[in-house]
Amino acid sequence: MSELETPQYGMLIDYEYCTGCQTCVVACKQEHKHSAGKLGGVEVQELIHKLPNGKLYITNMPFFTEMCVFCVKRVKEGLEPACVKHCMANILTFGEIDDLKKEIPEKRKSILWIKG
Amino acid sequence: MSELETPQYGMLIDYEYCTGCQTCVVACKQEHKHSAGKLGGVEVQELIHKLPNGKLYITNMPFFTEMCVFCVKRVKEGLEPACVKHCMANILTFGEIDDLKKEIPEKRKSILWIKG
Amino acid sequence: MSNNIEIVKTTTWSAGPGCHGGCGVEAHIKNGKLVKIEGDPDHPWNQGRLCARALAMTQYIDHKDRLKKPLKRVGKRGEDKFEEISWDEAFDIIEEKMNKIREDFGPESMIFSMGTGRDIGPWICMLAYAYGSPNVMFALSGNACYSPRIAALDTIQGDYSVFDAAQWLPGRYDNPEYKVPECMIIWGYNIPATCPDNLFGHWIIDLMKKGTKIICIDPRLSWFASRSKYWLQIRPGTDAALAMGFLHVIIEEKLYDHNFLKKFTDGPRLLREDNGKLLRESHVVKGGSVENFVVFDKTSNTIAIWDTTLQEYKSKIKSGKTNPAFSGQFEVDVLGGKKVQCTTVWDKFCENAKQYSPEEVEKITFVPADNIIKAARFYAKSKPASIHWGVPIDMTPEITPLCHAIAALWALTGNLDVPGGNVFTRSAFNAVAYALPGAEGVIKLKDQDQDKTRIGRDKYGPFNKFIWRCQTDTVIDQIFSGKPYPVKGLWMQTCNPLSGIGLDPKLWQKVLGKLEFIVGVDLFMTPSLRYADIILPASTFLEKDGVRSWWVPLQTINKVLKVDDCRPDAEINFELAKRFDPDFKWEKLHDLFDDIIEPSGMNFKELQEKGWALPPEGHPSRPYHRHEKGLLRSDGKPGLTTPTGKFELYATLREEWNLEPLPYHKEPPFTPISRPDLAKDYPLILSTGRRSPVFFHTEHRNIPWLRELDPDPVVEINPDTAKENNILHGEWIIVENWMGKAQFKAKVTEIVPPWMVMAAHGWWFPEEKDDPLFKTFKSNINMLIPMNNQGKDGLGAPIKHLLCRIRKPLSNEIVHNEEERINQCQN
Amino acid sequence: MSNNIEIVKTTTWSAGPGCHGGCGVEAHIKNGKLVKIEGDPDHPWNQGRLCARALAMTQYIDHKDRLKKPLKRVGKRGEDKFEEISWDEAFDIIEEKMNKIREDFGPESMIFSMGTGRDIGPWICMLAYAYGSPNVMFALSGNACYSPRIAALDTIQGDYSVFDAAQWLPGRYDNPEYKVPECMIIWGYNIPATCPDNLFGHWIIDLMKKGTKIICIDPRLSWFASRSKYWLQIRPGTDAALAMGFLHVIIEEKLYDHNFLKKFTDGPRLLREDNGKLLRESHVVKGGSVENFVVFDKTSNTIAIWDTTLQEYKSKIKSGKTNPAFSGQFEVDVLGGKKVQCTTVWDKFCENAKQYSPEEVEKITFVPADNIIKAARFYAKSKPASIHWGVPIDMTPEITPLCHAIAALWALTGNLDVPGGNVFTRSAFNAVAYALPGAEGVIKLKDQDQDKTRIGRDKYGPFNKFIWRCQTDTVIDQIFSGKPYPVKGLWMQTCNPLSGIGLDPKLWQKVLGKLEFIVGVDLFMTPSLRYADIILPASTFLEKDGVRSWWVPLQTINKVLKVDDCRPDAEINFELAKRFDPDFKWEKLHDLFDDIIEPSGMNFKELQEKGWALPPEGHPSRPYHRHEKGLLRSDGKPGLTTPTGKFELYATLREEWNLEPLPYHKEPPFTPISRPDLAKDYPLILSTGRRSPVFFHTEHRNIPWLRELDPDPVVEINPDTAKENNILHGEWIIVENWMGKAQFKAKVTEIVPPWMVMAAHGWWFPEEKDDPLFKTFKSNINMLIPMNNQGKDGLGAPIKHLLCRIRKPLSNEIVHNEEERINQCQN
Repeated sequence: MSELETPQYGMLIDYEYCTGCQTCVVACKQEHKHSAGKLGGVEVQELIHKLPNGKLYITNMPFFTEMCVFCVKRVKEGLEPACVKHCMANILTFGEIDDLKKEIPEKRKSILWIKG
Repeated sequence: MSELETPQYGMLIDYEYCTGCQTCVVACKQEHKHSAGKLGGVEVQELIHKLPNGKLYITNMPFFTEMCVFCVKRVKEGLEPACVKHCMANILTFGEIDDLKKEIPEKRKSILWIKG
Repeated sequence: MSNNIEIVKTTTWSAGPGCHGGCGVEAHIKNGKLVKIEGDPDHPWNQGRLCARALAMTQYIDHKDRLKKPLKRVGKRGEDKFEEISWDEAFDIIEEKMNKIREDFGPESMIFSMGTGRDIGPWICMLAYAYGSPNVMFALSGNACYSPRIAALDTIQGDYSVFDAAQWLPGRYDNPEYKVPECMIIWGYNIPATCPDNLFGHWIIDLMKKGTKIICIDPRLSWFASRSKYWLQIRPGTDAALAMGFLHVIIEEKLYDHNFLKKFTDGPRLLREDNGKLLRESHVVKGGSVENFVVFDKTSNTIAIWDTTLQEYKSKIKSGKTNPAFSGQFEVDVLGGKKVQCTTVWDKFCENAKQYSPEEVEKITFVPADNIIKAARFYAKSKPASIHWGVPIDMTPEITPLCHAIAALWALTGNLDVPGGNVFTRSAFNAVAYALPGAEGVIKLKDQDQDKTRIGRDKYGPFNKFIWRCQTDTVIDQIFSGKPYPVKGLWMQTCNPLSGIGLDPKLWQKVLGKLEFIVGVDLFMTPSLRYADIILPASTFLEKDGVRSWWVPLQTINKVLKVDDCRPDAEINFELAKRFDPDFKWEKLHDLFDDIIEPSGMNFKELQEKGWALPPEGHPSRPYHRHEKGLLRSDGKPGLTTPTGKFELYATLREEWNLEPLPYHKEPPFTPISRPDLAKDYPLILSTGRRSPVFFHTEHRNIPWLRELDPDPVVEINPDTAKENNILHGEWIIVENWMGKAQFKAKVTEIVPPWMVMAAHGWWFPEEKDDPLFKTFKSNINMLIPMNNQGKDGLGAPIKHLLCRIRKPLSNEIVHNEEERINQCQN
Repeated sequence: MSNNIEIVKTTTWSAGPGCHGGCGVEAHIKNGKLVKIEGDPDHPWNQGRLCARALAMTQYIDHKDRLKKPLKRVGKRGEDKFEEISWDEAFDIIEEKMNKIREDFGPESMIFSMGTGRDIGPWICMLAYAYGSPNVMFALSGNACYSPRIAALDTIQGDYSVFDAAQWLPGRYDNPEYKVPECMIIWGYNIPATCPDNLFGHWIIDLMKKGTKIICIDPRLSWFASRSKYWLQIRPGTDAALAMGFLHVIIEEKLYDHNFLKKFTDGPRLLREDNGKLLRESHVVKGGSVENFVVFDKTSNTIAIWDTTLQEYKSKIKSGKTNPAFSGQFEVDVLGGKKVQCTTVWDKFCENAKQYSPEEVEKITFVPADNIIKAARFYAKSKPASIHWGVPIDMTPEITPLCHAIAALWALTGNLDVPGGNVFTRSAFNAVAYALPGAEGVIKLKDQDQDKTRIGRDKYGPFNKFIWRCQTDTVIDQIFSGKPYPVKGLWMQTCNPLSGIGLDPKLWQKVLGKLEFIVGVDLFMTPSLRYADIILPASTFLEKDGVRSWWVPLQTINKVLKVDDCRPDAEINFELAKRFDPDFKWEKLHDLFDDIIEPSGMNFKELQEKGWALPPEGHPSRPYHRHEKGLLRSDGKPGLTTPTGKFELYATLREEWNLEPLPYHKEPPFTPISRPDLAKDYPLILSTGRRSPVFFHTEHRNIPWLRELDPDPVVEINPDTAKENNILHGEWIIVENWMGKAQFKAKVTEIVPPWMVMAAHGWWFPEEKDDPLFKTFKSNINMLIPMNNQGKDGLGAPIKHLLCRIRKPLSNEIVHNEEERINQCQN
């Protein structure tokens, strides 16, 4: 825990709208040439919950694994990480935490994955 | 997406150290009197990944469901959310995003769950 | 660019992602090889996004199993014995064999078959027509994908329509002309499978983020369903009843748009009670036109004639405007001195809807009446509101009445061609690259007489009016009967009936065994190709030029690389077309492209430089309010392009075809209601074809990044049902009925109701290289679905609502080669 | 407080969370009811945290199934026929029946049995001793939980030691005296199960966050294993070989602490080569003491005598300091004129270690030699480093040699009683609430002669020296043999041998059927209680006062509420103790508490006001470096509290007991190596007792919030093994061997190796109320584990390394009542 001198990067995930389309998964595999059958930088979890009103609720959640390097090479070139660029539902935003704060969706939970 | 006037609350999760002890789950059920068999505010996902070095890697991840209200009543009374207070591994920190930024762990990914 | 990487922009369309295309992409090329593909951020369609299938292109392009040389069969049909030949030799053999068939039996004895349309449509038509055969076949029973919906809307409203996500407008959602719908009904469609009928699936997510609330109609809890304001968990095959229930509520509560009803529908037309048909001018006026209709004019208190040609009333009274009655009982004098009792179309329509009370509809559909009422009100009161329907709409025999009922919903609520509603859609600039039902492009039979032999054309009305294909079930019958003429050859291009598009695949196996000459064109060896005499290796979208005008925008596909000896479908077919037709119109393929896009005022080169183009304001291929502005009809009059110029609550063409002209629900052929006898042994509703985001029908099982995400054929089973049948999650089980059986991996999940199972489709096992048919019958759910259950208009098939049972396998009944699959998945 | 809620602080200890306690809690009480429980933020132990089991207390306290009245059996043993009686009647019956046994057979004919110790230990001893019986029994075969480790360390190093997480220091980790270990070996312990032997499990997480790197020794991929620098995936039962392998590396590479070796070990003592035993002063000097030992003094070049009483050398040469040789061959004249060849303990120790080369150890343990070397180096070079071991260490017959080898690791690397190392641990202030092996508290047999009848005492050395319990397997034998005296009655307090602590539970069923009088004391009806004659309802920790001094701190447990007629164990036993012993020392329970904590200088009331207390600096019950400072021994001399004052690489007590005095590995009794004959039919290693964070042994299956998190008895199976046995994830299967079988739900997971399965323990089904034994034999893994495989010192049992096979069940072999379970889980 320290005040970092470098900017604090994060990935804001508006997971409420994650449809589970798996684009991020393959975008990452392509970008980093991860083989199939091997762990890539992101995978999508599907959670099914029963809400108190009896409705089933599906939540898809991109999970950034140990392999995720936040596409450091792309970011250095001024590009977005591959998953962010291609996310079909546009739920991923990469950037510095201070900038991302402004993008936090109202009235629903979201996740800021932090690079640390 | 808007500039909120109220503070932006979040839950910083240093999930690298989540042991899967289920304390948060039961703490939440007790606090909110959620019945067993019904969705509570948090559950712990266990993910097992194979890293490139062949090692299996277990990640436990508290997931805050639609039922989580960030213990609004406790927070109003100046208390921490029940899960934060009881987390055996002390991986949860609740607060305003600006404050939490200072607590971001170095050199490992963490999650900021944002109330929105 | 850095590292000598060249970035080339193009547009996806088919082989590769496999889909209906439209996404702008940037191909990263190094030394002529694709090293990466990304979404084109400037492209208005996908705005930089790209799906898993497109992103896996590097694994597709250079896949070790791609067909790279023409092959000639040297073994038996269905055996894996082929030898490589040159393109010249392949073309020579094809020319010789097909010329022989043409000489001996006529060109119509050769069928030109495709899988789902995509970019193959124009080129297969081009070849068939150059050869002289009208028999272009979409190989699915009842042609039950997309064409039926288009034909139905052509019948009822003249033009097709789709939900509006501002895809016609520069700046998309930010364009001030646009309105975000308050409500959208998602009718049988699951977004993670990405893109429906030439629309970008995630546009709906864009809209949800902007506030659109969803009503989801689906028997299965899709992600959409769980995010919807109302999820109507419908029993498969009862959609028409639900739509009628919606109409019931909307009519009862007078939630319809009176203005649209009055100005643009056939509501006031008189219907004869003696025969249930429309009263026509010819019935009441000697020499009157059969195409003109009769209303009761409240101003003159007598009948008035709707002049279809002039698109106005011929009032008997000169003074005063015709004010047709929408409701009432009228006695009209008809020729021959008879009086007939008449009512209005609107009264009849309402009377029919009245039978579908929410309570009645609940009994039929399993959807709680209360939810029907709430959802119908919410849809009707939202302005604008739109409906998006998926392929389950086509996949029922009574598809046209169903479309009719749904179309009446958007029409009567005033959501037709309004911003954010369901808008009429045409090929951009009316440049028809692919002649969908109702459309006409530059690729035509030279002589319309040749069309007379088209199989099914005379049997089924829509096939004579809109649909330029043969009726598939009828073709199969004719192959066996030889009546009225023999079928001898099959051109089978990107089409794999044994694994996906063919219902009752064992029947298809017989078909492929029976034909005398089969040419297969594809990118990988498939089970069906093993029956071909000649196999030609085709190209992905990155290896070819093309044009796409499926709705908007008008786009070029640009060749960015070449792979071995593979050739684009269009080039293959162009080459052969020239051989078969000495008068073939075009010299070079690009000349044809120029012709296709000529209505845009650009040639191929110009368009290619722009990349894409949207039709300008005021163009008939751009919304909105075109029926009010007179932009739809060739005569420039306000109104629609139906035969009578109105939205037809009573379909005149259906009357002509001796089919029910008003919408209704009819129980499909194989449900627990229609066949309680079968339901005794097969108590579960079998729904098929849940889409996977990583597969397009039978494709991509051999692409490692994709296969690993959805490795096995899955049947979804409710936990209660699984328990009752002693079936565990993850277990290989048997799904079977009177037609046959197939093996699936059980996915036990609450997302399906206890009374239904949902089976994946399109499965074969490219990794099973030792089996000539790649074990394609093992997990092929079509083994349980019969052909020949198309509706009365030749359309639709019961693909989403059969009957089955599930059970644990007997010992040794299950065959599964997991090692091969794992090898397949890895790279 | 708001809402009339009173917050009362207390300490967890047993019933409720069920564990070994120590957490400070705040009970929220409203109208005498518990409405919430939270961790006490001020408490140094848990620092506000609290585990799932403690947090579920509101569901425990007022559980509808709690025993609330004394019960008297009115049916047959094992039947569910009881009637409520008053406490007075219950006590009267017990008094009468137990007095009769005492009169007829002697007090030793009554066994006083507990489950795992916890807070029940002192009170059950109090009652047994007041009654006059020495036979207090911990009901696990080989007493294989904790006591063996303590007895082993008592043997080798005099005091027990644990890893240091600054638990003795005010301010904990921030205290400047403390050092965070660089390395910690976690030897057979899984943290999510929360708290090991009177330590708070998540302290290790605190340390990891502060930089401690982990070496994890576990056959199963625990979360720890996946976070460790080195994970040594050991074959169960070969831990001693691995420890010897570590010693091998450390000795070969001279990574040991020369100073500790020299000053505090018995390394230079001479060993006779003729009989392998220590050379004693009595061997070389007429009238010499058998308790003094001989070294070779390099200064005088002759032998010197270690005077155990004085803790110094008696040198023959006055001038010069004794400089004992640690290595060499020496010929020594012994009495009787004989010469014997001698070597040093250190040479012998090294020679033994030499046999355990990493390559040899790899063969035995399956741990790659390279990893053994790297891990050993890392441990040895880290300063400080500590080791935490779990109960698997006890659960093998050759437990003492194993502990010996591990203890040698921390000793030889200089990590004993240093900050952040393994520190000697004693009851805080030496106030002994619970007499663990080696300790002596205020609760004693009045007459030590009474101890002579303690079962197993004369058979097994440690039971005569440190362990004040009977040897469990021997008790069971005696119950059937009646030799040397009959066993007639059983006091069974919070002990459920049919479901958890009893190996071979069908044998235990016979035991319970055979005894003449059984009293059961518990909180819920259990399968074992169904055999009791009288059942007494006990209390949770919230319903009682108590004191806890298990290591640090010294704490009180404070009564915060009362539930019906339930009474605290201590009160029940106190009441009866007074009835059985007319001279019972204490009037009120609080007088006893005062006596217990008297060494702290406080009485109960004073301590209760403080809440907890840590021993001050310089107190013998507080680290560090006490062996250097002379704080351990009663004589105030530097050194340890072993019989000889040294860390004994060669255990003198083991020599006395005719057991191997040096550490070694011996293959356990039922492994593929020791029993290839059995392994033919039962090829898998069966390891049992994976901990669940939501259960404590057999407890909590009836607490809805907890049961829902771990609903079924689970056996973990590697995917390859599952496939080989045609077993699916989630399937109910049979685990069986020559002893019996049990049914488990298969959890197919890579976290276990293919050659081992891991089965949960402690399962019974409180929801199966129709079965008098709550289906306790159905999924009880102990059905597969025999009794009577304790080690040569009476300790240890093969609980972690048996043999089994797994298979799909026959039809109807599986019984599972999911509905009842679901009801149980819900509330």
